[in-house]
Amino acid sequence: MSGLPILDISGLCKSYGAVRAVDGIDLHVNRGEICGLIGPNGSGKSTFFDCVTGLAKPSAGAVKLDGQDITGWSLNDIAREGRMLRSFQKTVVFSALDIEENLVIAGQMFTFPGIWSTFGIGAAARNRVAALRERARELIQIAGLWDVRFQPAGKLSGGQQKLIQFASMLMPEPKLILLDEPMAGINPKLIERVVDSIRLANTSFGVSFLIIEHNIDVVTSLCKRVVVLDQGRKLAEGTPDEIVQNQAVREAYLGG
Amino acid sequence: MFYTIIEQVVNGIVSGSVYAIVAVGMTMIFGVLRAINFAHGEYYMLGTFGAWFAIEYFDLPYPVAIVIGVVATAVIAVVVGNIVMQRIVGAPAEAGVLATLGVALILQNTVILVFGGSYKFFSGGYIEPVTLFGFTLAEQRILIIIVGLIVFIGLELMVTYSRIGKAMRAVSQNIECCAVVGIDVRHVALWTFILGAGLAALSGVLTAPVNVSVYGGMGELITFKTLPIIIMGGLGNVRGTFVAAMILGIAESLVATYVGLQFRDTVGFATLMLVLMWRPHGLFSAQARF
Amino acid sequence: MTEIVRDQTVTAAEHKVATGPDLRVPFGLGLAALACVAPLFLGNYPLHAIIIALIFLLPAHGLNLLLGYTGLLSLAQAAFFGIGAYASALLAVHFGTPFYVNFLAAGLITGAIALPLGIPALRLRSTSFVMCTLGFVIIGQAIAKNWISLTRGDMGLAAVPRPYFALGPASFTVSGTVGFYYLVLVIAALATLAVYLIVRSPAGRNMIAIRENETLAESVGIPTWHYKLVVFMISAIFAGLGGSLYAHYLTVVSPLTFQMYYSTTMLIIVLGGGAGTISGVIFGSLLFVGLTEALRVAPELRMIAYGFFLLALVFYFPNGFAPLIGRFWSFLERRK
Amino acid sequence: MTIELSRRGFCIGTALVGVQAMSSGAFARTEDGTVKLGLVAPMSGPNARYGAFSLRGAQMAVKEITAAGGIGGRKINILAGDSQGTPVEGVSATRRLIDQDQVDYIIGDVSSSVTLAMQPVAEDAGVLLLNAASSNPKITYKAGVGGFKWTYRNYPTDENRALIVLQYAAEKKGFTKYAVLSVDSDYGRAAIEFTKKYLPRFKSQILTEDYYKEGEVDFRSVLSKIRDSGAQAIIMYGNADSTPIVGRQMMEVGIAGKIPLIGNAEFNTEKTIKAAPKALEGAIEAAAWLPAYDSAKSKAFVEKFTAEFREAPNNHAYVHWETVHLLAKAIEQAQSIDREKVRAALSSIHYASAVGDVTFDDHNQARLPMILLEIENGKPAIKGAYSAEIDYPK
Repeated sequence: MSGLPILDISGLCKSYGAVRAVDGIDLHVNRGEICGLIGPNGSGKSTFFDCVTGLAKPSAGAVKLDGQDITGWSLNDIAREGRMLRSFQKTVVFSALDIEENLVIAGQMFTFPGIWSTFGIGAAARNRVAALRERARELIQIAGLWDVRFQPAGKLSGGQQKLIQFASMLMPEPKLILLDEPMAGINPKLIERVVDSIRLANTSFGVSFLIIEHNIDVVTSLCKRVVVLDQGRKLAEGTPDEIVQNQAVREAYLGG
Repeated sequence: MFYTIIEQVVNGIVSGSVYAIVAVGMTMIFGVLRAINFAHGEYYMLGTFGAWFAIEYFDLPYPVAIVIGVVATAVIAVVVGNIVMQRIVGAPAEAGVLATLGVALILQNTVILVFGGSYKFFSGGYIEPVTLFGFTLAEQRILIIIVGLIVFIGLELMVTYSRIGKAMRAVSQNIECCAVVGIDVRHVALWTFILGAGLAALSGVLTAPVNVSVYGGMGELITFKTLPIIIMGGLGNVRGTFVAAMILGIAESLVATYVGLQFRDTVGFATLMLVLMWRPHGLFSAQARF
Repeated sequence: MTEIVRDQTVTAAEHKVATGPDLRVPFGLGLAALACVAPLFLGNYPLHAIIIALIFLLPAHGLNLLLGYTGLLSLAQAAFFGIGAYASALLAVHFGTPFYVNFLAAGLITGAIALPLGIPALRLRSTSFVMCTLGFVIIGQAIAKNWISLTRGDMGLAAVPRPYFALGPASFTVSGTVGFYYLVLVIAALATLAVYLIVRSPAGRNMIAIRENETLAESVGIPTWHYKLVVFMISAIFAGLGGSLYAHYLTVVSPLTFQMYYSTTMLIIVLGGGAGTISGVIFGSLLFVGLTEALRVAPELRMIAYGFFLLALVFYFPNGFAPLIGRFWSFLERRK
Repeated sequence: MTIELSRRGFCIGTALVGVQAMSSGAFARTEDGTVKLGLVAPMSGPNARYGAFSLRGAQMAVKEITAAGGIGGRKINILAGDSQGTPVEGVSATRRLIDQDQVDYIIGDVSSSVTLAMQPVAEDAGVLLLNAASSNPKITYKAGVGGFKWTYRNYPTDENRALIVLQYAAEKKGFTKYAVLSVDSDYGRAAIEFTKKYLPRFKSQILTEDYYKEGEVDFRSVLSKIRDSGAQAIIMYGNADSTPIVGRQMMEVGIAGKIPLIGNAEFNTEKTIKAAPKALEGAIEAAAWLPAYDSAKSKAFVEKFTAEFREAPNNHAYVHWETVHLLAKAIEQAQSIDREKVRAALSSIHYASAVGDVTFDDHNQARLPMILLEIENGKPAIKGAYSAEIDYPK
């Protein structure tokens, strides 16, 4: 757990016209860490995520992933080249496709060297896909979705879709995963399973996490360090206990 | 030289007014139904044919023919609206394209079947030229500009103050919310469609005296003229559409004068593509609907 | 943009293969055999209709890759069809090159033109993109009309020679309906095979991902924009190849080749057969040509009936007629 | 369940129609002596405005022939095929007429590019293709000794027309400066091409050159430009439906009566003149035919057509009517419906049309008199009929 932080963000800004949704945030995620990101609604968490992952272009600031400056890269470049993956608040899967296909798609761009090679039909391409399928099946089993693996993903429950999405992100052996409210709208029984999966990925695969989450119990149990945002700025940073005690944080949540 | 340019600008405004009345209906339909209406020019044609029929078969005076043309089209629009347009609310774009193409084929060729495919002469209206500020125009064109202004002001008032107008604005901004707050989206869609078709018909009847020839396939050209305007104007944006129509009218007029008439019909799409390269969401943001 | 559930995706098909005895292979082979002997029992007119259907199949395959698999609605097929037709006709008329040269050149030229057009166009969203692609057709026609030194303008290029092949000293000209039928049949079969391979490749899976959810596809590392550009180019190449066949079959190329008519025809074939399926598009092109020709029985009602057919298609068969074939299979299997 | 049933029914219905339409070809030829004549023309869509008159003209001719007891006792049967003005549709229609309906003779199309695409089809099948309304010179450059021996054209090409008009305008009116306003089609473009060829001969020049799209309705800009250009006349080769629009807008921009129209776009019909009398006064036109033409046969045709269809005939109606009669005459002279014999008869025919004698040259191009007229006091005044041999490119 030494050396450079895996993700190092400095002075990130994003403004829409006169509105500054993200206003100069510094944040880092250490290697192997699960970092929590909380804040009241409208505090700029999602915009911050979008800017970090390349879905939106930041107005100012820099994002460094594993020492490399990735500011202004597109979403797909960050995912593919940087192996930093993200989830979305509204659960999203490729709904017409079954679970296995979902996972194979999620892994493809990490095994094929370029887009031309994906048009390949030879043995090399087939072997790559077969390997992906193998890994997909493993992950499906770990996620406990084996029985429903041939069903279109869109027909499954919200919790199951969250699991598919999570399994998809594990396909390419990522360095860092950014989760946007992974527990929102899922059955309390499943929460335990998702928490376990995150922990497992962290310990067994060595994946670092940055998690936006409203469920404070989940945050306390998973994260060693929590960052609080309010009105586009960093309000506080510390261990979960420190954050819960912090006066400014309490005001922001209650007053906001 | 200077006089020529001014005169061409006036010519552009005259044709821009015609485009504006047609396009404004189409853009409202898009705002509410989210469908590109490839049959829009057909309502222009139906309006013209209605008026022609009234004049030719019943010898009615032109003002009465205007009413008949618009009302007849509105009646057809009620039928089409109920059977087709209401059902494409929320359908994917390609379904809308196919359905409206189907409607265009049916309307166009039914008119050809009933009245014969040959072109007819439209013999109503006020075609005497008058001179105004040194420019000579047919009286009818002055009427078109005035009606264009009235339509524009009327629509602005309608969407700001009337119940149905507000509902149209609401639907065009957020269709899901409307269902929640109790706006009957299908009802609004139908009325918007009838209004749009009626405006196209009005434009057709008003231009018939200066365009003289009336035939079943005349709507297609109008559809193609209107499409780039509504995109440039920001889909669903009435004010933007008016400005875009004027810009296109003037640009066409200048191109016809200084480049060549053969390039005139390309102006719309060429301008559109240049505009889109510069501003991918059109000249006027689609957010500021109505 | 595309919320229609295309239930016959690659995966579904794969699993069907896995689950039971598949009747489609013998049926497909039977159909292929039938296609090979068709000239024995069909007259020139039905053969001509099939030739047209097979020519249209190429641009339709292209559009299917774009719309059915990648989820992009484009009306530009007529523009690329026209470019292919002109490229082929100009080569044949001016240089007398053999057919395969014209044919391949038509594809390459169309692809080369599609690339710079696609770059700005694909930055646009939904309706603006559709209109931009329609603009290509309109502007293509204007160029064909006014670049007279190249295209002879409205006079068009007439007397485009029949396809001839030259290999060393031997040369061979395809003339007559039957000869052309076999030529087009072979090309259409090869094109279908090419589409099949593209769709079954990992790239095909990525295309479906883009269609299903573009942002999600981005987030798993798929360079969606590059894929869309490549698919746009491939679809243009297919259209260009179709245009080449058209030029050599009809022997006349005029600015009328750049018409919305062809774009909408391709759209009807793809949606009528079933977007996102290969067999659907083949079925769609035969159905479309069969229908328009069958409707010639009543010339004056023809286009009206056609309009009603489009409405029926949109409202009663939103997934095209291909699912009916699927239902036919399950019907057969239940009978067994 | 009911929906299911009706869907299936619909499909089966479609399939049946398809099968019925497809499974033809094998029929034995019915040799009952009926003359089977196909007519290809645009009948749906925007181009239907040109096709409608063609079919009416041809149908009226067939009716007359039937009423007169047929062609030497043979009945004549006319079958229509819709081309929509598009080559691919035109070829499909032609194929159908040849293979399915087993016609021996085809008249068509209006649009030149459709006719050009139909030529090889008719040639391969050995079916007589008699064109009555396309003016692209290439059609007969390639016909007769030029190659397609089964293509004939009973319509003047643009070349003669251009020369006659220009000659009259220069010699009788003394014009030397022209503005061009023609339709943007092969017809309009080719006519101007030929006009340019003859310009130096009359020491004339073209000051502005514009082409309008079929269906164009706004000419104000270009007419203002012409007004300011100093042109003495507007050369217009266009479609009939555009003429009244141009006329009205000429009045608007104030050039009506000052700059006359010359060329060909049905300047002479009563309705057109009525639409813009001042603008059409002094218009000069070279026409294959005009409704006001002063011959008994022509007058009878106009009268009969108007009575039948409640609409005055136009040029397309006339040429198709006349061409059906021409074909009937050829069949009568051949005393057979054998295509080869009829073709031979056509090559050597002397047919008295409403405007004069028709014969065919070795390129199967009709030698037709072209009528030159000028609108005087709101009425077309005929200034003569001209005929010229065509210079075929070697």
